[in-house]
Amino acid sequence: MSRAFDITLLLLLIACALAVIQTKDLLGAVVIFSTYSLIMCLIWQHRGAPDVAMTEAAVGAGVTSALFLVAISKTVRKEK
Amino acid sequence: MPASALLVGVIIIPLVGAVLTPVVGGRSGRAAGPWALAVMLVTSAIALMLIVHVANVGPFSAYLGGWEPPYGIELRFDEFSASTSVICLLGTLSILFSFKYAEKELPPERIRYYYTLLLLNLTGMIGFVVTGDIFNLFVFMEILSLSGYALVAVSGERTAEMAAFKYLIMGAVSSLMVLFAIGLLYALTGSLNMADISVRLAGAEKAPAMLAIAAFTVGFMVKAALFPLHIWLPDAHAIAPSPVSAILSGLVVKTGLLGMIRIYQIYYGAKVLDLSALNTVLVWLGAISIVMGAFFAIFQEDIKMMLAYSTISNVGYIIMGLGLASQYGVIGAAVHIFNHALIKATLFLGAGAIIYRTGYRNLTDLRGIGRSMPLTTAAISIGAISIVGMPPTAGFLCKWYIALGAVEAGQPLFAVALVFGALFIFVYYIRMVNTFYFQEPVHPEILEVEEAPLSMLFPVLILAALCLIMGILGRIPLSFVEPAVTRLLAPLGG
Amino acid sequence: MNAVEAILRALTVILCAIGAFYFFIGTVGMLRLPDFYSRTHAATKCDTVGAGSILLGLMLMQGFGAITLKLIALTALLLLSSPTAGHALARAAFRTGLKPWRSPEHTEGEDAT
Amino acid sequence: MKRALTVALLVVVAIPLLYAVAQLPQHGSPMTPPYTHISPRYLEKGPEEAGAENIVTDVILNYRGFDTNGEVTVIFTSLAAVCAVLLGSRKGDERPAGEPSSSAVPVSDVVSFVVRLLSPLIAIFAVYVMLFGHISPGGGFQSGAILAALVIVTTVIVGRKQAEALVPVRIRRLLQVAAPLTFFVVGVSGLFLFGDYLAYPKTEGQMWLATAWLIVIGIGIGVGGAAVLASIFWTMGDDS
Repeated sequence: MSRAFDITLLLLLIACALAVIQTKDLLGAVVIFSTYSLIMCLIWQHRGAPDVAMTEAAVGAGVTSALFLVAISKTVRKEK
Repeated sequence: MPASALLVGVIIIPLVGAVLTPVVGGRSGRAAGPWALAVMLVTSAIALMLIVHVANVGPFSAYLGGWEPPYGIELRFDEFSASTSVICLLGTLSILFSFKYAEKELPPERIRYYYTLLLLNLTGMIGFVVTGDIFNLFVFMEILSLSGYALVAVSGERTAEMAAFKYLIMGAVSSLMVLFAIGLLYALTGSLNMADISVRLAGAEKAPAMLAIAAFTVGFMVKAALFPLHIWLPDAHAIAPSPVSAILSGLVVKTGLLGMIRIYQIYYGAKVLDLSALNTVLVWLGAISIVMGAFFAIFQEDIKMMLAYSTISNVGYIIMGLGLASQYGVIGAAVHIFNHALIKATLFLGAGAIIYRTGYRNLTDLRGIGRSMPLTTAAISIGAISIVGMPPTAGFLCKWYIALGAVEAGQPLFAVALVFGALFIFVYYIRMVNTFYFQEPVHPEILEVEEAPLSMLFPVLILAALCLIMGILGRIPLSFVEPAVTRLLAPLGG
Repeated sequence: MNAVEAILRALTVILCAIGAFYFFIGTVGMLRLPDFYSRTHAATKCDTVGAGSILLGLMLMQGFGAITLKLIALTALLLLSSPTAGHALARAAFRTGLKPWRSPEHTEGEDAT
Repeated sequence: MKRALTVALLVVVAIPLLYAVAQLPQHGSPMTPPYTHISPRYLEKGPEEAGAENIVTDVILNYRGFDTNGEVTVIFTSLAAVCAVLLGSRKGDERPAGEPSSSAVPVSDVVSFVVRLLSPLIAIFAVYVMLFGHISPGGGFQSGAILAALVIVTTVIVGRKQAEALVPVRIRRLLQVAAPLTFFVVGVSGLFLFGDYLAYPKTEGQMWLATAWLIVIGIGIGVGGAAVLASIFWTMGDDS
């Protein structure tokens, strides 16, 4: 059961990574990227690393997304 | 002061100095430059004491937090770490050179952050060469790379930002490679201390160990700009501010090579793999780099672009010396790391002084500059002679040793490549010197230009003098690194 | 005592099933609904009703204790943050000029008038 | 064509990678070197000799404290990089036409109210994470990130001017260097008191002092990290 959960999460992770590359809309890519961080956070927690999970949630899903959004609002939204 | 405290101080003092620069610099940033200079002078003094110590008693360590390795982090100062002194010297001179540059070219808000980044970059390199812990190595590599990217872009021009972006992408990939390799080594040995890894790697699985050294090599070769991975270098080094170019070309590129030496220390010591295949690849790539870098440099109009290509060529020499894995070759390579730093800094700072005064970067525009800026051009000429490898200068002995190493390793073919490369280099430096002295100026105002300001002239002249002195006293560094190279190659039975 | 436990367990199962059902509906809505507003609406349902009832079910399973307190705090946070997020999204979309979707027949009718 | 080449290259790179990784010691097995070499010492002796119940904190702040010292410097470097690249006048700053600078949507009252309601709770949580890093999961980095997120949300709600007014520039500049400076102060006092940089007291009776120092470093990292991240956000959002 736990193994199946792990594998599902890892597959989701890969899917997210591919989706980030494929998305042309940068805003969408940022949203998917924060989803990636969230899944990563779950994996850390599940592997028994709550400290890292917490960092991932706060930095990966929180602060970096905000920074990306500012950067996008300063530049262009669509990838050329 | 015990040596271990000095060893910590040589990292911590510039680090805290860097961190405090924005606070000390004030709103105008005017105090930032002198502050950075003072910090680097103190650091240089410590570095000198360390070198005297290592020459007397041999390699020594400091344990951080009092935890003995492998539980804590170990700093280890050996003969290769003596490049700290070059880092401090070039750092001090580049900061001095930056005074006028920053005043003229940078928006006042950026000045104090410019010096912060310079100091952080130097700190990263010092930490990189003295640490004995492989993850600590990565941390310092991050500091020096991050600050390097920003320093390339600091002038705020569009081209500079593009060059920095290219550098950033390549650098991020290389950092990732190195991190991946560190992870592999940790999975194999359960340790992060270099000496400990070397012991424990002996019984490890071969395939992951091979993958780890491959990843290390690719990662460090991007940093060192070896032939197929050099594409970021010409833009980044040519467009960066001149003092930054001197540091990037003279030192940052060398950290990749020193990292390679560290990895060789681990692997040769463990004797887990036969590295001769990797060495062959490195020698060939080095030879291609030598010829290719020198060849492209001939066609460059932009003086700094030419110097940047010549860096690729010289990295080729060093890699070739390392890859030959013979006593002479490695000694020559290790000392060329040091000498090329001096020479390339002379050239970049000299070119920077000319660009500062005239505003021109192309050789055609700079015709006749030798008449109005005699001292600067004289220094550049000395640098040019050294880099070609003329006998009385710093470049000669190293290249001679590397060529000897090729013969010693039974591959005299590569000595031919080396001579061939030197010929190309000769062609373009002669072209440069010819432009400076013997051609009629395109722009008449070139003849009216004043000699470079003292804070720029002084570093350039000091470095040029060192190029000559190192040529005459060249045996000293050679015999200094010899015990370290002997220790490195001992497991090979050579 | 056994009967109480059994009832509680049954309630938990029912609540969790309701939650799962709402999540399912919400996901289907996300995929099938025609425009931004209706999809936001569907997604917000997942968070509030779906997650809310699952958390309620878990509380019943745990009984009184530190964990239940945490679950209550979690529910409160969820009930506050999720509608707010939905509101902010919809409002931003509306303010920047995204028109709500109309069914084709409806639009035709409008055109006729 | 290009796509096919990319895929082919990926496959060529992936095969040796997979082969080598398959040769690694079984991941997660208790017999592998990472579990048998250094970790047992950390796990067995950490709480008594390093001063924190949370082993992770022991490792990152005590055994390998110098790495963390380097890492906080990396964070500070990123701030210096952002400032060096973005501050000051930019020659030829061009924004593509037709791209609105920022949507002029005023902040909703509902959102504003909820954020105001929640922000004290977030602050309390961040402080809790900061102060109890030596017992429970968490510590300086995490609380710094949470605090920074709080500052960013507040900036969005009340506007940048008002948010920045809470922390005057002079103080902010000191806060930004708080993390490396704390390390420096603790490290140097360790050098003078116990003979090594970043050394903590190791004897039985003085463990409370080691714990106290871990907390001090945690506070330093938390405050410094939050200041750096918030400053990066403000610098990037600069409309000059």
